[in-house]
Amino acid sequence: MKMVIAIIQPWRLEYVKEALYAAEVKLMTVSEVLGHGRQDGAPEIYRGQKETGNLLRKIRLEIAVNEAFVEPTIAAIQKGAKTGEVGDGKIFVYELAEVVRIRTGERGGKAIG
Amino acid sequence: MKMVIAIIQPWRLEYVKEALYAAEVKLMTVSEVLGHGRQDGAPEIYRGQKETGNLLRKIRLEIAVNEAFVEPTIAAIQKGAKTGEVGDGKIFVYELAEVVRIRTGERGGKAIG
Amino acid sequence: MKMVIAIIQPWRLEYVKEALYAAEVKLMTVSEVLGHGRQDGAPEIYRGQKETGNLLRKIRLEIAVNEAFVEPTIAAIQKGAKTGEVGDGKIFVYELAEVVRIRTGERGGKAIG
Amino acid sequence: MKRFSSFLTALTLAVAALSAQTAAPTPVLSSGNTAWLLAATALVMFMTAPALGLFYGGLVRKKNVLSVLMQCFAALAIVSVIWVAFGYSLAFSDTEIIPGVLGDFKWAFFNGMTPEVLSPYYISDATGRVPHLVFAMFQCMFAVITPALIAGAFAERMKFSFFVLFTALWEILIYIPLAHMVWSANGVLFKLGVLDFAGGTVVHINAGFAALAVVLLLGKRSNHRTLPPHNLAYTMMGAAMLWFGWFGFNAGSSLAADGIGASAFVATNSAAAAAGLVWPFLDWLINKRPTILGAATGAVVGLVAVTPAAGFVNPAGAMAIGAIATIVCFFMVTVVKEKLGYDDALDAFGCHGIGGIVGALLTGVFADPRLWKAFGATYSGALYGNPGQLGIQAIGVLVSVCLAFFGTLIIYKLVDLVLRARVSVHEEEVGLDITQHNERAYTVID
Amino acid sequence: MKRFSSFLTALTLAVAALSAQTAAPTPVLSSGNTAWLLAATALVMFMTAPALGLFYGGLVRKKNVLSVLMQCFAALAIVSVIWVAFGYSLAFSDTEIIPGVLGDFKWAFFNGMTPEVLSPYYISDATGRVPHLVFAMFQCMFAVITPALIAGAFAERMKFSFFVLFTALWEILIYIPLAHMVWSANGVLFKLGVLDFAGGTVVHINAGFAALAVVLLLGKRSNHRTLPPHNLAYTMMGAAMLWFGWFGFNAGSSLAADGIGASAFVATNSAAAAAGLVWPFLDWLINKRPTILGAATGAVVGLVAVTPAAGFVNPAGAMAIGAIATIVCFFMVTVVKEKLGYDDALDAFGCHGIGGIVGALLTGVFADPRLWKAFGATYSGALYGNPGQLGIQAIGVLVSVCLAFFGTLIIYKLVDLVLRARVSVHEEEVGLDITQHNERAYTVID
Amino acid sequence: MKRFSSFLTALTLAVAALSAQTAAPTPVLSSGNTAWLLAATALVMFMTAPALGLFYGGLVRKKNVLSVLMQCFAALAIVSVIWVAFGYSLAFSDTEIIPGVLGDFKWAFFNGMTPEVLSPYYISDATGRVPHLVFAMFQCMFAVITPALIAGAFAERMKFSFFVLFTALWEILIYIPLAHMVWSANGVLFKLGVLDFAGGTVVHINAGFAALAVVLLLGKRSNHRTLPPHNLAYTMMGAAMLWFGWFGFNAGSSLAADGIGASAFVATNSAAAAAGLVWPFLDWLINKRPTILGAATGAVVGLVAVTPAAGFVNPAGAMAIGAIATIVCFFMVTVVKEKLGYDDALDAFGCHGIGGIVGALLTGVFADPRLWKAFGATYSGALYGNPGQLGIQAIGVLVSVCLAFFGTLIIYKLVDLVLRARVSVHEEEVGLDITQHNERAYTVID
Ligand SMILES: Nc1ncnc2c1ncn2[C@@H]1O[C@H](COP(=O)(O)OP(=O)(O)O)[C@@H](O)[C@H]1O
Ligand SMILES: Nc1ncnc2c1ncn2[C@@H]1O[C@H](COP(=O)(O)OP(=O)(O)O)[C@@H](O)[C@H]1O
Ligand SMILES: Nc1ncnc2c1ncn2[C@@H]1O[C@H](COP(=O)(O)OP(=O)(O)O)[C@@H](O)[C@H]1O
Repeated sequence: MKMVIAIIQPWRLEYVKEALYAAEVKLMTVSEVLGHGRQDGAPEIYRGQKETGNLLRKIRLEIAVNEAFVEPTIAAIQKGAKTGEVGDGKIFVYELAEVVRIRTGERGGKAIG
Repeated sequence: MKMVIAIIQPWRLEYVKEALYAAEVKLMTVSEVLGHGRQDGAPEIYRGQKETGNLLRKIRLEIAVNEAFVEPTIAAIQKGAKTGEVGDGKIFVYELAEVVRIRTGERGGKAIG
Repeated sequence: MKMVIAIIQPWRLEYVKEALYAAEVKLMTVSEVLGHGRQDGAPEIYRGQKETGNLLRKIRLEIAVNEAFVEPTIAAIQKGAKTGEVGDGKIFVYELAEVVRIRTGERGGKAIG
Repeated sequence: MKRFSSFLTALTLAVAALSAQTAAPTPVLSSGNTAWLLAATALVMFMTAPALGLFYGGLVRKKNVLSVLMQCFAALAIVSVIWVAFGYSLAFSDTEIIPGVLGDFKWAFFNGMTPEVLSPYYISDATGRVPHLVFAMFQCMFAVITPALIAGAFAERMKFSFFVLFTALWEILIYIPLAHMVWSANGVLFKLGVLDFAGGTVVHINAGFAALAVVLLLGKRSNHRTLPPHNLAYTMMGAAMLWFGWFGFNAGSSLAADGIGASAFVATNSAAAAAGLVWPFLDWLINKRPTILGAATGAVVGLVAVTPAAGFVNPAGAMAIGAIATIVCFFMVTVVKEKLGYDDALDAFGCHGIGGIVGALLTGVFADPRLWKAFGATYSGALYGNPGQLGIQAIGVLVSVCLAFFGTLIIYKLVDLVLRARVSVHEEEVGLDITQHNERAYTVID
Repeated sequence: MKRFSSFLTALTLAVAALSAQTAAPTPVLSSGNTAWLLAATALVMFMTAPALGLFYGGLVRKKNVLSVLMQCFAALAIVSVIWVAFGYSLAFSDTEIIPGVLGDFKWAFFNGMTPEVLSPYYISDATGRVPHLVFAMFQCMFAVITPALIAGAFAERMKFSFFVLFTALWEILIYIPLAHMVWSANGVLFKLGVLDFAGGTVVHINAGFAALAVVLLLGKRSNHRTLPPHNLAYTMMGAAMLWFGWFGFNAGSSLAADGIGASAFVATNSAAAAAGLVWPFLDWLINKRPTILGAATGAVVGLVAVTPAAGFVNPAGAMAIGAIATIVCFFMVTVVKEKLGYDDALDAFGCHGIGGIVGALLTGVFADPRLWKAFGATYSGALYGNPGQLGIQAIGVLVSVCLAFFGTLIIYKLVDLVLRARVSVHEEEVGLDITQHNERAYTVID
Repeated sequence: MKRFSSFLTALTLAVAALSAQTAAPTPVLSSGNTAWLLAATALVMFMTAPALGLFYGGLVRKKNVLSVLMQCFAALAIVSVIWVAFGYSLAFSDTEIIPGVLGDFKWAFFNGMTPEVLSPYYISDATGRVPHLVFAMFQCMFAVITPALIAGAFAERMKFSFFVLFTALWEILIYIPLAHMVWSANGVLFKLGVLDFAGGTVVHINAGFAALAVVLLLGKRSNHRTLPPHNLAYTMMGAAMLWFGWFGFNAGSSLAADGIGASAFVATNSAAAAAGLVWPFLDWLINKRPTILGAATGAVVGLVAVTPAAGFVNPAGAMAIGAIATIVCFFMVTVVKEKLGYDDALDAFGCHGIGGIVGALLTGVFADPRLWKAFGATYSGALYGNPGQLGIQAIGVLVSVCLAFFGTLIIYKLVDLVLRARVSVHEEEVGLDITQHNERAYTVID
């Protein structure tokens, strides 16, 4: 079992969700984060002063999947999130030791979906 | 050392915290996330139109524990979060390679608590 | 490849960012979390009643790095975040199985930076 | 048409003289008085929504903020309809169904109150009148805010359907009779001689003790512990807007743009200012930090306490009333409430009930006879050689406390026969916004 | 100076009599009327910003809230400048460039309108006048809010540069001529005898159908699905503030602090209250929960619908108008809009266009002749034996619908020659706040 | 009682004629003027809280928003108490402790100012007076907002205890004497003949240069870099509310609901509108995007600049003043401030100090003699053949700049002997809300 974490542009979320649904990946956890990457982004200007913070708004997706779904999930995220511009984001994957469905107590691969 | 991540219903947080304290697990990091799971949830209706977003509010817990505490932690979360309804949430566990307490520089199992 | 997660005091973020830049670690993802640790924190008082929630505001950093950068990253975070007071926070490190740069499709160590 | 002397309870005796004196000139429309009362009516409307909504809404948890805003808004809508339909007539008609207690339907749907008809009621200006319609609308906004104030006590746990039915019935069975008793020329309490310039009894004591009655029956919130307000900026905004609107409430209660209105304006501001300093000062002494919530709460307590006194006290008296009421309420809210353990969520009882009593009693102490001298009347408190007034004030307080408290117990039980008052524990946990209205106040991402 | 009889379309015939009657006394400054109209002008200003800004701003997504607030604020600034420079003169001058359709530049920059000059316009009080400057400013705020109302329809997708140019041209080419036709003594519509107390045609029908024209040309938002409002507390605040400001809008339209103003005040509050109850009640029936957004929307619809009727109907009539308009608008917004598929983002057409029509027609039904009797005029609706009025109202509606709709189509196309109206899909996705203004409303952490 | 001619500095000479002319009719209460001034007083109160609080509060970081709101609210409470106790008397009494500089305690606690006593002060209407109490309260709200304006400069780093003591002392030692010198009939600056309709010197220049003095002594915020405002919707709301309240500030300053008040109302709106367009236009030119913060800032600068001019300039003049002041302030805030490196956090100096100076000087250019002609007085600026006025205005500016700047330096140093002004770096990092008040504005989850 793997956990796939993706950091994407906020406005690509709809596209990514669509692509994931198409790949039969339907469960996910989403949050709002700030990212510092290679993307510069025109600084906002307040009363003529350039804002010097350099954290851009991003969306973070957390998707737990069984092995067979790892590559389709990555592919779907890429499909939905890619625009070719700097700032498109990254995908991080790590090994999950255990998954538990709270409602039933099921564990492992069965609990993931 | 393991990291236990739990996604739970927001209003179960108090119960989960209580159960964790009872299990002597007292350190945790909490955040607000949106989840798309099996739970459908009645859509909200604004000016007669059904809202079509399908992300529900959830709480995400992040708890680092030593091996011996993994199962008690899972059990405590289950105890606090379980209502038997769809949407109760999931627990994800993964291996931690290292833990550092910033204040003291301690590492590993000693740093976790 | 490793993922370094740090929970720090909100007002140390600027210092940590500076220290990370100095260590040539420039990419990161940041979010606001609530933490329950050893730190007690004077409870807030509303209309004379002590607030009984015990979750303190923290900042969570997520930094993916190649092996060679793990210790410099930890050191930089410690440098920026440490005040010696309880509540300084923790660093958690775990193994990354894969990293993908969405824009280019690059994978692994090349995708991380 | 029978000429009313004045609607102020306080004016019972004095008014005889006043009417005699001013009997000669025929009342005419005063565009100046009307201009002020139109503005004042808008200001009092502003107090219920958005002001009170924000003040209360900021104090609850995110998941309940809309339910609180909705209660304020719904009170405005429901009571406005009742008031126009028959409420005003029952409360202020000079012909009565129950003598001294309840008017009749003569002015139902403002029947006969065509635009040119002048208000039979006046306070300080017998000659320069406002249209009857304006007086009726000004009173409407008082009738509106009273049940909205109660909502602070039972926040975060009442079913909306119960709220609607309760509010309508409470308005008809408690507010309207009390208003008639206190403000109508035939009212039983009117004849007592209680001084109440702008509604300390009918609005604040009434709402405060109704609040207490409701929470005693309704019980605590299921997870009753101190939670931080979800948006203190709203609360601060709301408090400032209440202060702003209160100028209409108190200074409008002279029904004239004259010196008495001005004096009530000064008293209002002075009491609010003094009280807004005292509460954070007590915070500072006792809890080490002067709080913003304390400043906002103090200001509101000061405004409550000065309401019955506004047109009768000098600025120093007003400050004293604000300061003393704040000390008492601080003690009630921070010590007594915890001891007794009732869950007055946003301190509707602690601020309006207690603040209202302190203000009503102290009006009997600080009423300064010099204020009305040029207007041909005398209102003196204990400090100016008329200790008897304090006794009269105490009777007024007692009667309204009893009416409000026991009356509300009965109404609650009545509505309870039809509808369950409380949401389920699960609904409470999920929050009233979703469970009662299927809406959320804020998005997380969008 | 030529004496105007009155600016109300409704007064065409009646006014002859009225003027005759009141010809004798020389008009003098009434400080009371002036006091109320100054306050009312401030109240109407308050409606555009912050009230409308908050009402609309709360309904859009976080990334677009500033663009909406900016549109309201910019409308206030742009129209104020145009109005003073030449707008007022073109709209209200009694000498004309195009007879019956457009005034001239005689009062450009308020030329000749020194402080002591009295308003040539009056409604219910012929003798007690306000300064001409006050009348001009009161009208300014009506001219300001109208284009701001339209902005609700095209929210979340229009370029700011287009908005600026469009608003300026629309104001000059649509609003000003319509105002002249309807409100000036020589206006072609003025002579029809349409009853419109406070601007149902010029403001609401006009804005509503302009909104429809714009969205038909502009197209839907690229991701057109129902999204939750980002902050319903703002929307609620905004609705309450609109209600508050509307007292100035409607009760100020008598241009006097008198019984007619008072009557308009009562009608305004009654309609808003009834409508604010009906919409959530329909929600309850149809969607199982009474919503806060429904209460806020209903109240606004009630206020829109009562605008033309305010000074002509009794409280029961006002409630009926509010309730009926709400039922119609509820149906438009929840059923028809979806069926037809136009993207009226915040229901500017559904609430103002449709609500305005219902109100205008019902004014012809509920106008109660007893109201103006003492003021020497008679305005009767079908219910009071004058069915013809309904026909006149229908003509008024038709003319203003056509003018607004087709005129706006032309203006849009005109501006479209110079500037693209829509932001790109990418800009829409990123949000207008960043792409149009390079600012964000809220920080995430700071 | 000695009859005052008028409190306006501007009226020194003209007023002799005016008083003579109007000596005959006995002053009487004007309910119309009183109605407007009561409303105007409420409006000016509204400017400090919630308006200024929101305007400023939105601009700071989340962790400091309450501290800013608290400073506005505390200024309201503290100054109100001081004003009633002795401030009004020291500022406006006609008998003096220091001739030409400071009144005495004759009106302490509004002694002798019973409700029927008329205001000895008037501007454009000598006969129709308001109660003395109303005049005193109207002035109170000016005294309240001035120290609150300063708070914008030292936001995010001052200890609350220092703020309290500083505000009280500054009010007594700077504001009150300056008000006496400028507004009292015996005041030394009054006799200079400086034109200042509504408080350009006493309020805005005064607050602006006090702000500069404080930040020079206090130093920069420890992490002094440009941070995004935490809630621009609040700032926009606040700006709109300030605009709304400013109608009371400026149009109320005629102390009458008449043409002069109306003219000030028009000028106020015109200047704000022009300025609210110019700033975002400069943004557009220089930084590629018209900003909302620019529109809000511009509007406020326009309102500041027109304050001294409001009753003296025609609408075109008002627009010119608004536009010119905005260009100057834009340059100060975006270029000069950065160059010089002082940390005027929310631009209290840049907007109020500089905008106030530009407005004061331009009043000497654009004052239009036609405005007061019918009122028996003449106020002409350079544009109307009276270049000398510009010189007089410059002297007025210089004197108030020096008084404010050096006086504030001294007060600051004085308070600094007792209390440290700055919070520690750690407290600044954690935020003032928690460290000064032990509260947070917003919850994260609840
Ligand atoms: N090494 C990393 N560790 C943590 N987060 C990262 C890392 N690299 C990128 N991110 C996240 O991904 C986002 C997009 O990265 P960016 O470098 O801007 O895009 P691109 O990969 O297209 O160059 C960043 O804003 C940041 O949130
Ligand atoms: N595979 C997954 N990956 C990431 N998050 C998940 C996954 N499955 C569930 N979640 C999270 O857990 C929440 C609850 O899951 P849900 O399926 O509704 O409950 P249940 O497990 O009771 O059927 C979801 O809203 C989502 O946030
Ligand atoms: N075992 C843990 N699991 C998850 N989060 C933790 C854990 N320990 C600490 N944290 C996070 O780190 C923050 C700081 O920890 P705390 O114990 O207060 O500091 P210190 O390590 O200096 O004693 C906590 O508020 C919490 O968010």
